Amino acid sequence: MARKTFIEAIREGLAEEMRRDPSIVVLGEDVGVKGGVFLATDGLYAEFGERRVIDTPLTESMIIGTSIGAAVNGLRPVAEIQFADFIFPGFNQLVQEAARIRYRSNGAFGLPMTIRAPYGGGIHGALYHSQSIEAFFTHVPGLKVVVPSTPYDAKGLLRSSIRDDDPVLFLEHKKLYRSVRGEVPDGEYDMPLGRAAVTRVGRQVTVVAYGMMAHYALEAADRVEQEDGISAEVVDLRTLRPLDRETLLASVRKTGKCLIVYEDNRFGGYGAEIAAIVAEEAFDFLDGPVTRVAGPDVPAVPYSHVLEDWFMVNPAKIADAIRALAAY
Amino acid sequence: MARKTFIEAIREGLAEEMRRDPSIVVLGEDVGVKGGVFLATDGLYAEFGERRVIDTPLTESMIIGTSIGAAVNGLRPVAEIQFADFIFPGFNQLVQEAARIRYRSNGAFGLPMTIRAPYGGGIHGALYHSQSIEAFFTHVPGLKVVVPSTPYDAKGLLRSSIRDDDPVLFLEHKKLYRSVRGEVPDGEYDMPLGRAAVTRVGRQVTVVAYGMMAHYALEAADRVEQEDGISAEVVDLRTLRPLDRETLLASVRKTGKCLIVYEDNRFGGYGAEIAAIVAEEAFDFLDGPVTRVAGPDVPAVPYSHVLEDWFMVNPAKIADAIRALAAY
Amino acid sequence: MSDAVSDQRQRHLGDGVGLTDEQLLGMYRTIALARALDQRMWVLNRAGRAAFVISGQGHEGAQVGIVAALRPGHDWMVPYYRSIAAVLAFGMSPRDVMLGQFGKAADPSSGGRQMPAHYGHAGHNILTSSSPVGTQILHAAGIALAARVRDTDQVAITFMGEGSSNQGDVHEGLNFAAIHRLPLILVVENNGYSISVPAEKELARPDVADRASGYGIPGVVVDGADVLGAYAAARTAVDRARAGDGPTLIEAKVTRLTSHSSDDQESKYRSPEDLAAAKARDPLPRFREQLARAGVLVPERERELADEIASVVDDAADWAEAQPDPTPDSALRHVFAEGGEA
Amino acid sequence: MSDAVSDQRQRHLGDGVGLTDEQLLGMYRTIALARALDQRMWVLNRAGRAAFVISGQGHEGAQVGIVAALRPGHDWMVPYYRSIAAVLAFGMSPRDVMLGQFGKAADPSSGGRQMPAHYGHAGHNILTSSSPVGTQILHAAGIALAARVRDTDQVAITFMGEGSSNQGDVHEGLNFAAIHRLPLILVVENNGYSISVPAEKELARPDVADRASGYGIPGVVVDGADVLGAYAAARTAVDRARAGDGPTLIEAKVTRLTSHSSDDQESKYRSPEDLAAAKARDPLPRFREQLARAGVLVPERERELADEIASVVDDAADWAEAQPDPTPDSALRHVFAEGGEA
Ligand SMILES: Cc1ncc(C[n+]2csc(CCOP(=O)(O)OP(=O)(O)O)c2C)c(N)n1
Ligand SMILES: Cc1ncc(C[n+]2csc(CCOP(=O)(O)OP(=O)(O)O)c2C)c(N)n1
Ligand SMILES: [Mg+2]
Ligand SMILES: [Mg+2]
Repeated sequence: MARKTFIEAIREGLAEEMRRDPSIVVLGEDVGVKGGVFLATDGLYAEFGERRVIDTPLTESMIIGTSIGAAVNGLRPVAEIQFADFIFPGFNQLVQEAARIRYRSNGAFGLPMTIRAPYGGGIHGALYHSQSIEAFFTHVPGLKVVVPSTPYDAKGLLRSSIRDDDPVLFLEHKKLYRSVRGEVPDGEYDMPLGRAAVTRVGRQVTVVAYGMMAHYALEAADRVEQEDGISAEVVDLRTLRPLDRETLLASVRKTGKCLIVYEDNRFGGYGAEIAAIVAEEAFDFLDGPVTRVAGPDVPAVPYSHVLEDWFMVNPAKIADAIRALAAY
Repeated sequence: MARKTFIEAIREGLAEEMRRDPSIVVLGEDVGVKGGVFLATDGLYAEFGERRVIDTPLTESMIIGTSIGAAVNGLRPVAEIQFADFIFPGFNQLVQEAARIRYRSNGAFGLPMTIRAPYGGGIHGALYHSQSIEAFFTHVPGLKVVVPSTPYDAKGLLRSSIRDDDPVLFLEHKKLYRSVRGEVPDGEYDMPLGRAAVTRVGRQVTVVAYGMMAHYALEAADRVEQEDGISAEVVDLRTLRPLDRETLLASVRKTGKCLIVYEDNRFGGYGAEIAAIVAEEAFDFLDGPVTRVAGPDVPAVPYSHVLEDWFMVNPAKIADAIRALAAY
Repeated sequence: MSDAVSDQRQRHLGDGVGLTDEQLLGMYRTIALARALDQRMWVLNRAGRAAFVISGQGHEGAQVGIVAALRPGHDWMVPYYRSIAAVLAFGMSPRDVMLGQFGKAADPSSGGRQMPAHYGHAGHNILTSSSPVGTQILHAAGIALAARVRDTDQVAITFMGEGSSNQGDVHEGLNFAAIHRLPLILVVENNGYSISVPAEKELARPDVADRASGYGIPGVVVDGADVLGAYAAARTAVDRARAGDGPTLIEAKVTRLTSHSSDDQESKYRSPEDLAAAKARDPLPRFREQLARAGVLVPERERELADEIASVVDDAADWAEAQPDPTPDSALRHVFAEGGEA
Repeated sequence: MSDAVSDQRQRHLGDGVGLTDEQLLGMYRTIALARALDQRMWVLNRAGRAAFVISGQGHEGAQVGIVAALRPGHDWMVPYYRSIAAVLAFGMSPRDVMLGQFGKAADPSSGGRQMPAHYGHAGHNILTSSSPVGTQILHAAGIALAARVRDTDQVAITFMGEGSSNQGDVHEGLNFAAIHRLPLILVVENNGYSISVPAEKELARPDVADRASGYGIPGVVVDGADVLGAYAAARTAVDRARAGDGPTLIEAKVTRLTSHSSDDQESKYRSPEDLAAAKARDPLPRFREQLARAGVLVPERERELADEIASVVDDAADWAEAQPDPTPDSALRHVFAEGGEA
């Protein structure tokens, strides 16, 4: 089993699925000859040609809207939104159309389509190349939202997303693309959507995270173990919707304390729903308040390093929150 | 002081502000001669003419985007989105542009603009004329979101929204337009944004609601008082962002129990943030789980009466939840 | 008139566009049927038995003329809320339409989940349509893209009003389809109003079709009351599409014979003269006279058709109204593929 | 050459478009200054002192020619990330530009909050620009609407690339501005690429300007290397706008002399021939020779300007780099109006 980077795992997953299933097409801005601005589709144009790897005009609503039509007529589109921040011109197509077509047609039509979007900050991308967009879409019934944190999960969950018969928003943290390496089997392995993973076993505090934050949570957990002897458990949600309530609640019921970590703005972020579920369904087990570490409530990540560092959640901020909760 | 319907209060508030401030313009679909599909702008075209009451093309992104430009160059636009469900083609303009212009320009530019949008179900409008959209926008720093429940609040808060120097999304529940009457003073009265109201004083359970649900919450509270002798307090948030944390938390700390009611889909709805705040900041005062009554997690309100009734939150569902929480 | 004479007249009329008399009569029947069904909806609405009506009245001639150039069951249609005649011509039945009007469980468009006139039918390649206007052009462009990639020789046609044609999606869709010369036809049914907003406040030019040249595609204006003219324009567009020559924008100048919907009062914004002029552009009597003059529609046949349509409408309305409503427990279904995780 | 002779030549060149020699020289200076500043950014980037660069190189001639027709301090500009020459011509200083390049606290565009080249300056009526492309046309249309409602006689001009012109907002903005004949000018700087995607995959026609007729407005194509041609087109557009005759779409055929940005490697998708052809369309040497031939730019003056620009660039870069970064405590400011509730 070879060690690969996150982006290599994505690229390999795409290529293997396209070889297996001729109905899969890739479309998006610069996904062809250039291979995408992050090279996620590098080599696909050469291997599969311009009929299956389509450089679209600079129009996100069109990318999502035509993916809907293509999915209805026998294709399995995998669209790339160049940066998650640029999905919003296509918001109406994704939320009002893609998410609702199966329901509004009473099951007559379904959409096997996947939308990949690089998200997240800490890469000096400023307000419009750093956003976390999951909260807007995890609120929408009819969409599935996946956020892998390791190369192994990325390849496995991308395959499951592509094979899924409903629209899946697949979010890839830009900072993980080249900074993280891990074991990735060649070929297929089973990794269903909707399963969280306990990536670190602990007794005192449950730390819930996903994406880049799943790594920072582990770092923070190690730090508080070494420095303070605090035993923290880490749950990597991996799929935000459908949510794996069982794994989440089992961990919190065990530790009695829950810290939720997300990079997005705090108010109304995805972690709010996790907090609400835990507060309602694990109430009798809680020995401390459900707490959150999240991005501040300013519009988005600023460019200046000084301001970006101020904005970003990091292992130190998480460790402090674990300590505070453990001491509660 | 005359008794007026909700829609009369809106119309009166608009007209009075336009008379006072010539920089206010109204724009939207059918807002001119027709006076809007709900007649919120009826009479304004006749009084203020086509320069200040603008029938736009059927293009929401344009309505919001040009409001941004108009606000930058000396006007105070009040845009109408015909149904809240149709705001999504303008999502990018509202969230990426309007909400971020002050921050990204480091305060150099600001946007005194208001967007009015009729929202909510129970009026047989089906998937696309029944939506509650607040969760998408209360998550966005840089936007203010207001949801009045009475004619008095509607006129007062609309005036404050129009006079506010930042973008305000003003949501009006369609079912309130003609079903609710109340005292509305002629002329001005003070009603700042960001203040919740305790609309019913109680001891055992705090019920948090807004818009149409603020009425249903009161109905349910009366019912459980009469039928079960349960004393419920009702907090009408009125402004969802900025949130009046003090009033919210003071009530929950007093009653020790919190039920949050919203009409939107449950998962990731606005009430999740309220639950998260209460679970974290009132933990030591809670005698029961923070619970929610909300819309089911299907894409949107179906058309058939049978299905619509199944979907909608109503006083009976709220009363049952109050009983369950009171008995906890 | 003698059969010999009428035969000549028939050949005369049909030959111009390559349609047989039976085809012409079939088109007339669909137009008249759509009109009668639509009028019944208003009757039901006034009687308090149908909560909401939105009409195709005045648009039927263009719709039926255009759809006659397509291959039902093979090609794809993405309709809009005035497409009653188009979907009937493409395979939906009057009962199907009335099931949607009453929001019944068996409604093939949505099982009673969507408002009336939100047509869709998987069995007839009619894609489910939503309320937000303009979005459908991208769905049709995507269907056309799949037809190209999969070499299915299918054409995708979609319909919308002129007000909706101003939505950004229409620009993005025409540009993409034109770049790839996709088999797409956009029909803009221009009735001069976007609810209450007159054309001059929706559009900077009288003809939406003028926008086509910016994408290097044909933009054709047809008189929506000229059924055969609409057919001829569509015939050319379909041939171009199948030949790989790309999309066509067909603008049909139609007339809206009703208020925007049962919730609208058009007298508030339309003058009596304007309303009278609208009535004068009704495609139904015009096509009837055209066929009669050509001897294709002889009086007996016209009476037979009228009787048949009346009973079909009675049957559709009465039968559909008697069908069961959806059950509450069905409301949770079809959020995701059955068996798929929710 | 004698002053008398050169005087004639000057009148000769200037008269055609109504610009004085000093104006012509000022335009040349702005183009050369923008180029020198831009090149310095790349030097700083390679030296690891500037994280990100996105260029106006190749676009400067069209920008300066067009902006010369406007009234700085009165009219409004909504720029894009290649507008370095346009914003300099409209009043921003080299120090302003470099403050943004380094993301410093005093950056007038954003106080170091946005990426470099996201220009804006309230003092010069340059509206803050974002990254999502195409949105700015609606802001410019709204500014033009306010100018109309308030009778300010202002013109709003906005700039974008040809790839961005495919966004739905552009359709909606042109339609609205055309209906109301607003004083709006849309400049499309067509450099043939949307990052790596060549024009033929972005557009169905060679000229974006072809879309103008669909809105009933003029669509003018100018050679972006012909500074005076660009000026003349803008002059006409500005006069139309002030006269209440409505918007104009000006398409400038420009050349992109750098990779899309410092994160891009254009050699992966552009052939050596293509890159050589691009170089040959550089507006700077062309304008220099044009002015020299006309005797407007005499050798001494050219040397003086070169020296002055070099020192201005040194000053801007060195001074800006030495300015303080924003402080963390400033990050919470300006979410809402100060004093406004947050
Ligand atoms: C995005 C969106 N905005 C607003 C509406 C409300 N609405 C429904 S139909 C309509 C007018 C449509 O006019 P037009 O496109 O000309 O079609 P017509 O009804 O005249 O056939 C409007 C504004 C909508 N359905 N979708
Ligand atoms: C809505 C949106 N989608 C994608 C991007 C990423 N992006 C930035 S510039 C660019 C290409 C723009 O090409 P063009 O409009 O031709 O302008 P040019 O850079 O060639 O001057 C893209 C795709 C973006 N900024 N905004
Ligand atoms: Mg119309
Ligand atoms: Mg370009």
